[in-house]
Amino acid sequence: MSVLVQEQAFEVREQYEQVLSNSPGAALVAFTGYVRDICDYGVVEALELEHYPGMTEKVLDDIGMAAAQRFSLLGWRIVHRFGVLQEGEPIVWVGVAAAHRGEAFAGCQFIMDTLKTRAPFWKKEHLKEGGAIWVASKEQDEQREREWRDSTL
Amino acid sequence: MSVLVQEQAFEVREQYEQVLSNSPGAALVAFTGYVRDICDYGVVEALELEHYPGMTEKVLDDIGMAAAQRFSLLGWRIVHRFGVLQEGEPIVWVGVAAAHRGEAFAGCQFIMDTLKTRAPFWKKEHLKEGGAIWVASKEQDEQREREWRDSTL
Amino acid sequence: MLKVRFFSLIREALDCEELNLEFTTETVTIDDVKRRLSAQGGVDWQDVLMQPNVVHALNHRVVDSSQALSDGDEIAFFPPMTGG
Amino acid sequence: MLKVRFFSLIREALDCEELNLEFTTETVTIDDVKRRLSAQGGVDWQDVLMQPNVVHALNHRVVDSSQALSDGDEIAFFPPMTGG
Repeated sequence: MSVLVQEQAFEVREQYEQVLSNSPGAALVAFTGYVRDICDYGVVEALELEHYPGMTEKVLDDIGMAAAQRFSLLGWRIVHRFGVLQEGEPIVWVGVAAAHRGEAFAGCQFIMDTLKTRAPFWKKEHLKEGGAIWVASKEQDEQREREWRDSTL
Repeated sequence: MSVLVQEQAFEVREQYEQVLSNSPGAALVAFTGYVRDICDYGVVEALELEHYPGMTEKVLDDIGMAAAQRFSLLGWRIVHRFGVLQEGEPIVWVGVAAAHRGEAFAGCQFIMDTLKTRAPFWKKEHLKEGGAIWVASKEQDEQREREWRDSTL
Repeated sequence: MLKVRFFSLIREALDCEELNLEFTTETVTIDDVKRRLSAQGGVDWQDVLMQPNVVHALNHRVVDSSQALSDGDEIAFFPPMTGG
Repeated sequence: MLKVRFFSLIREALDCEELNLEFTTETVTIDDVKRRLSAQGGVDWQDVLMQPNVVHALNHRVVDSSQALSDGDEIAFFPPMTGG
């Protein structure tokens, strides 16, 4: 039931404990996203993440609460970093707990799909060859978010 | 690309490192299953897990390799405990890494659904009120495994 | 007074992070704000702000550009999000 | 020789973890093994082994009960799995 937006790295065991802190739950699904090593324009050296302080926390909290209600989650936590991250570093961690695994998988996927298009983060890829480019939003991500809106699940 | 079957508890951070050890991957999905506190017959004090040493490792390895091929996984790890576990303790941890989150979610779910009906583990619930009962297999689990077999994904 | 903030590509293109705009009867909606900023910033600002995929937020919520404003509001303009 | 193992509910019902059975021309399939064990163990063993949901493994793989056997094989009988 909590959001953490920070520049520093995070300890994965602590995040599991946070998700389970209120209610045990029998199933926990956790997604971690890492800085890719390759992008459409070359080899990635670092990823710069800009965000909108104040709005970010509010949107992530809305998304987590919507997921909790829709999938009967017993616990959830969204961790998202900003600033400059090196290749291979974790960017985002989303963990959800539920009584059954189906709800846990769906709840975690819903949060990720919604966060991608709704949380105010913007990625800029710094290339090994020099130069940097803002990542364009993906039509596939928009499509996934629309599917959740249209679905009755 | 590895299976761990043991009685002792496991450290979650080490499991993440194992999944990522061969290839970084940009998306990691991890499922953890815990001992429930309530079952159909009352309050659970402990769960006893019997398994078939030798066959267990082979089946889990087959499932992991099938998932890796079907969902283009870059890494996977299946950890399953046996013996007597207390309420709230982790039983199983399945982590998979892929280039994209869709494959990672599907790969992890496939492993869990297949493991439930194909890996030779049997659960016996010890009740707080006294007595113990073998857990019956669920038609829903069989159904889920059949759906993967019928699906072309 | 309205607080106007810019992020990512839009912040870079305008070379501006934030500005204040007087709240008047001519800045009743987000569309009005865009028109006023385009008029005072010139053709460069107009090109950036009038792009069809610009996202608008009012007090930390994404809204339609026809959204009505109140004195003291915080508005933000940014490209589609790419987090996660 | 065939090694025969029992797990979970079946192990408890038969009060037997493991036994060895001579490999003969009458134990060519897993069905043959079930018949022989039922004959020598009596009606209790027959009730347990002939249940329709009994799972059969041959050398650590689940197989059909009509599966042909070789000398030295390990066979196992157990209820549907409930791991995870």
